[in-house]
Amino acid sequence: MSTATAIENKSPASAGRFEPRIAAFVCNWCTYTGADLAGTSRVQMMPNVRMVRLPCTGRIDTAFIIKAFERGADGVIVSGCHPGDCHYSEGNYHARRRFAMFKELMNFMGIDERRVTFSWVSASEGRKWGDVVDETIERVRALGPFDDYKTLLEETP
Amino acid sequence: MSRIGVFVCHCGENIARTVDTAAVAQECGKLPGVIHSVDYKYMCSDPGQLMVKQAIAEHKLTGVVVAACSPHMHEKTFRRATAGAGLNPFLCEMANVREHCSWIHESRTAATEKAIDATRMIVEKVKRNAPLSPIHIPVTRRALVIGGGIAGIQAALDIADGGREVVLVEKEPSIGGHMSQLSETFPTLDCSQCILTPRMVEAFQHPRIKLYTYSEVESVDGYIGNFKVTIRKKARSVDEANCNGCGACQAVCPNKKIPSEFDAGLGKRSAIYVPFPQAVPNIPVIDRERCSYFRAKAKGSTKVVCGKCAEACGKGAVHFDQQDTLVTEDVGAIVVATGYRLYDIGKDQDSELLKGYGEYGYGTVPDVIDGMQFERLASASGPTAGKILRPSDGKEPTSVVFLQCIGSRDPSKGIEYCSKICCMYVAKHTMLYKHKVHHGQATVFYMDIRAAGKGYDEFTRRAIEEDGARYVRGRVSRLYRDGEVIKILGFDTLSGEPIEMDADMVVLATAMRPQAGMAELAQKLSVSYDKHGFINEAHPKLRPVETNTAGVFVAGACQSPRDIPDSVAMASATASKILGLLSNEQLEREPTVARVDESTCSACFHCERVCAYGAVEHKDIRDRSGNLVRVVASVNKGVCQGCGTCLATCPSKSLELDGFTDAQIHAAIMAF
Amino acid sequence: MRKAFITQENLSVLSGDLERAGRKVVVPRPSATGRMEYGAAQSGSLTHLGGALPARSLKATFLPPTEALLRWKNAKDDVVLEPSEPKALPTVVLGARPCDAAALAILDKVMDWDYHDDPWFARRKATTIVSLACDGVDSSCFCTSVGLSPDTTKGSDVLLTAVDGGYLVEALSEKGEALLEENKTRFTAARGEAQAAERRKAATDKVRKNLAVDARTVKDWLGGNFEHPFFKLGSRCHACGACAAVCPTCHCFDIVDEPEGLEGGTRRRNWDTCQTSKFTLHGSGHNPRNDQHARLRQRVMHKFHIYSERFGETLCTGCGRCARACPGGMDLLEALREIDKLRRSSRPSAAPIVTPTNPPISGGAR
Amino acid sequence: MNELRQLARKLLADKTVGVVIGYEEGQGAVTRPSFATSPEQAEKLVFDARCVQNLASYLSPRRSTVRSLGKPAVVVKACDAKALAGLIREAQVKREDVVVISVACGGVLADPRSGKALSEAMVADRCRDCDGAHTSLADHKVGQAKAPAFGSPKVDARLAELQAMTAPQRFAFFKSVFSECTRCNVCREVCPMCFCARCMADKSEPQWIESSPHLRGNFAWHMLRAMHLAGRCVGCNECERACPAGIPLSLITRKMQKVVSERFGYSPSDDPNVPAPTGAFRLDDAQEFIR
Repeated sequence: MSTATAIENKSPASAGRFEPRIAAFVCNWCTYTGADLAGTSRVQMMPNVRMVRLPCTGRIDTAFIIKAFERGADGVIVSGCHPGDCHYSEGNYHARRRFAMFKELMNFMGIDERRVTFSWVSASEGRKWGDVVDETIERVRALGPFDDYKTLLEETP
Repeated sequence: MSRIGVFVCHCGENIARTVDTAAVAQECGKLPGVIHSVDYKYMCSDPGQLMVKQAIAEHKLTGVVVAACSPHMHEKTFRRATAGAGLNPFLCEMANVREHCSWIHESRTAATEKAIDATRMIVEKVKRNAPLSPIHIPVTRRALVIGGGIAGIQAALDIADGGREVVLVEKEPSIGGHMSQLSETFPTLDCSQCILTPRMVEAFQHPRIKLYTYSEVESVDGYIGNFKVTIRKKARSVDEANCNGCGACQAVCPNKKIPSEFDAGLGKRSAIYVPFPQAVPNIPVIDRERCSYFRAKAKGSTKVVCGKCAEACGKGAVHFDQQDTLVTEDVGAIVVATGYRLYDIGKDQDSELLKGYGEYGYGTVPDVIDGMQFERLASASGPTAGKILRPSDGKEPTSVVFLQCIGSRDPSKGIEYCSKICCMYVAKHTMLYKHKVHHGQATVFYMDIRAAGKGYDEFTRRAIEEDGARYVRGRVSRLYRDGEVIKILGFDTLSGEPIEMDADMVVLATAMRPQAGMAELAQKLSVSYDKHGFINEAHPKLRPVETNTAGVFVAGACQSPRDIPDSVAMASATASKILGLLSNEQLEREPTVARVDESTCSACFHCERVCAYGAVEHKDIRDRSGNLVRVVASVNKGVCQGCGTCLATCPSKSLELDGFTDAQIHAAIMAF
Repeated sequence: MRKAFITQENLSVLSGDLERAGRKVVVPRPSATGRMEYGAAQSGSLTHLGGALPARSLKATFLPPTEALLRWKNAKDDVVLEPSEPKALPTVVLGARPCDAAALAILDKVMDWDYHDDPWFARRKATTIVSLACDGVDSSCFCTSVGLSPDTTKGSDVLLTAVDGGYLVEALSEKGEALLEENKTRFTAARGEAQAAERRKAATDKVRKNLAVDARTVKDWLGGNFEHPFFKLGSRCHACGACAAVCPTCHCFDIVDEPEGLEGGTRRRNWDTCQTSKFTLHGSGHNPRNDQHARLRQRVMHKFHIYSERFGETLCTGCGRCARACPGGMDLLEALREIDKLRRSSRPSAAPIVTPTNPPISGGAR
Repeated sequence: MNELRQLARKLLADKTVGVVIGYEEGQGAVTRPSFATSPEQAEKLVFDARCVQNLASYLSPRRSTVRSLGKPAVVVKACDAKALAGLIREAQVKREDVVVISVACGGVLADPRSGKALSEAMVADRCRDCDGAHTSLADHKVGQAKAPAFGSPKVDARLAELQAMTAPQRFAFFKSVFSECTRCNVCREVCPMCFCARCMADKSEPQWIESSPHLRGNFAWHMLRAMHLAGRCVGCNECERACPAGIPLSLITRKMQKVVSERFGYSPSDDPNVPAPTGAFRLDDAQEFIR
């Protein structure tokens, strides 16, 4: 694919294509900074992500993910420091347990777990952040809009 | 009702090229509660900041949103401007429309849409921001320096000279570190010990430096300004107060054939020993692993096997029954200056990442030595009194081959970084060799010559041009012993020809690695470290001597390979940072800390279990007559670092994190 | 009023007719969780209307667990309100238990008291209730103690009584007459009246054996005994509110505003219960009903005294669901029996103590 | 039975405790919780297969009416003991503040109202994988412990069925059962581990969990309830027993119990000193799902 087509494809204006809305919950020290690095390195990525900055993945409550789905997110990214790198030493280890349980719960409830990307992106992994973003968008695009969740309210008898 | 001002920055063309900043300002102006919304070329400029200040006054703003670059870049700037206009600085937040938007997207429509969304989410968050005041915490105005090498000594002296007490902890029996082992230093070829020893003595005698040698940091509690450090003083078996350093004990020790660590295994020492004659303090230590007395005891023998040293000591200073002791020291700041160790090229590596170089015969071919061993051979105080003699037969080598980048810059062996100092010390070695063995030929196999530094390139040129070192660009594939000589098979990549040559001695410039046990120490200090074990600085450019844990600083080769001037510069920088920190009786801290809603706390203390800092305390709630009604969790604001893990763990959502409250995050998601 | 007969088979057909005519048909049927509950008929055959009471009452059909009252839209400096039209589809309930139908008539009073509850009455008006004389009496039933019976006609438009080969059908209201008239081809001449009377009497006798108390006398006793030690009922109560969730007459609701992002949102009313501590929790942290004793007393008081004082009706149909549902083994029959015993053993007080409730308000603001 | 009554009588007579929380005959053929505060009332106490309730629930600080009766002795089955251990582990009950009477239990009935005798078909599901042993928390043991011998829990078979479905099928399944939920909160109120003075679901500023019983609110509630109970739920199944809508809550609690067991090696324990898996971590916790 030529650069020009790649960029063209990244435009949400591309006719007829489903553009998923992705919410991202990221830690301040690694992933947010890594995303900053992606910016300073001009790593191009698709524009479908809206980010919420938290101090640490330890702060990320699974209620955030549910609320994002309620608000119409088609996918969610949750990202923080690699194990051992947590700015607060242990926050990401606690988060990892929480996310592991939540991931299994989602799957059990029939929420396609491919709608949520959990990743470790360090402050130096600007390129990886771009990859995580683009992969998530493509994956969720393939899954289609999360109508199951969006229509829950209307479907209440 | 909120009165929010939105300020959209063009960042010259940086944002405006891709984002329709006027549209962002216009759209955000339509949001409920936004009463002022403008865009401007450079918000961070003086006129830009003035716009913010004037708008705060004119429109009686209750919140400020700057849609511009990353908050990591300019949050402080705009919070300062906000404060300057009399509004609490924490009522100002930034929406990142540059790094996270204009710089990474091409489509103007999509980037503009994203910028509007991002700003809207921050607007909704700011509506729930609360004014916060900095937290004041008391400061213990003394410092701890871990590591007594040149970096640690320099840091300790600078801090002590600046008027603050220092606790200096060194795990070896003497301070001095690797520098004390070096013969001469590049690029001036001045004598290492001559410049170091006075500093060692100065540190020892300094009224404000408390020295713990043969000691290690056991544990660290607390936080910036208020660390409580437990130090393990290992049993020296010699009473430091009584010993006068006469050396009689060493003279009588029957066990004198122990390879000396100081001489990199080339010299010998006794079981009770002072590592080197200029050691500070000049007090011996018994190597209990090697001492006959202790070895017999360890085997369960009840017979007193030796004890000659104790008999010889006129002061009765040898105490076989000495035990490790733990002492605690209160300090306000900590310097990590633990230095480095050399990569061991053998196949048995301590890390799975490392592979080793079996092909270079280190340890099997006796005349293959490493750089530190060469230093000892060249040193006047070394085992050969400064003569270059090869270990196998004590003959003077007429041909010495130096191999650079052993380990370094070789991802397949697990070390991808450059060890930085080897190019320079190899050049130095060739010169020292030539100066001592005039008819000798030094040959260097190198990958690249990295001689950046004042006088460094000139120095390597001198080695080649004046002292006749032969530099071959290429690697050696194999070397082996062939009778009296070492056969070397290599390749000259410049001429494109294979090389086969004989050498009397081979010196390997092995990589610099962090000291063993760095991960454990880093965990005790809650500082982050890279996969090799080097301590991470807080910012590679702007905060090079700070770590991610407030109050813990880093100097020297434990942060990355460093030469002496770098290490000393870092050490002085940490000292300057610490003297600044300790100049106040109280510290101001960002108020991004957790707090407990005592009315709903159910005292399950999940928060306490997840807190990495021990910031959660139990608080008694009493009625007016003083009767205990219930117990709740309470956060020590001085200890809390603001990660918020407790919030996500609290079952009843009875914790909040100022700056990132649930209401703020919820509002941002509702604006998604 | 008209009487008729319908076969089991024709009742099934009638259900289909009604659906085709655009009516929603509510019947007792297995729910998604496998319990007998009132709910929309699965199109096709009605098998068995009778048997034990559905696990929860009929009230959800008229007072849904959640209901939108209005929607709002946020404008720049304003909020625009859009009232929500109540969902009131033309509905026929087939096989309501008479006690559940009676509950609706009892609730009509409060729903038309100080405020005319439009959604409630819209659905009441749109619904025809065909009850089935109860043949599922069990040991928790006590409708006869609150002035009802297994064949009570209160609140019903048509009463069915199972007899050999089908059901005796009695129209009880104009809506009932209309239903029979509109679907007259499905009905034949009334028969089995003697058998119906016999079965209904047998059911009534069975209920009487469970509890023989007069709710009116209970009311009198409660009026003077607000502080009576009898009300230390709360130990085994979990304050869970299962009783209220299954109760046909508990009608308390909570009103919440649920935003949809920044655009606006919906004001909803949701079921609530006085059995939880939060029900009466003040913003100050003070809670006037601070323990479970007080909350259970409130439940008994409201049902048997406060509501009767105000509306002349007991707020209980004796369906016994609370006793069946309570995970802690609480039993209203036992409480009523105990109150009756206390009443008999004490002399009537000279001047009734006024309970700390508001005086009845007649009419009220609409 | 006599042994239990005798013990209760003694504990009440010598004022060791203010109340013995046990079981008594209820209305009809069922038993129910009993709060004996005098030696005479100890005569009411019974224990048999109808005694399904988890009495540890009454030790939760939310049960203020029970707390006002004085120091409790509580009759616990092996399953209930895990809930008591949970309350001690999470600092809601001090071990020394309660006298534990462990009763030998050979399994209880799934539905005591049925009036049926205990059998493979009638036994409560949680009893199927219970070892029936007296808890190590016991201050007093009544009866000879015996392991109930029944088949494996039926909920596991249901879980396997669900797991075999596609994600959309599972979503549809949970939608159908959650559509019955009226958010009466009975599941929460009867739960021995839901001891919070103010549930997160009742926090309105901000409101993470919509309180309305529409499907969206119900999904949020049931998922976050599962998260909050993961690693803490003891599997007593009081929630499912009490649910007025008959929602199969044990599917969710059991699933999470399995997740926690498989991932973190933790099963509900009657030892308060065994740390809960949440609030802890291992450096090598599996992270195959993290990119």
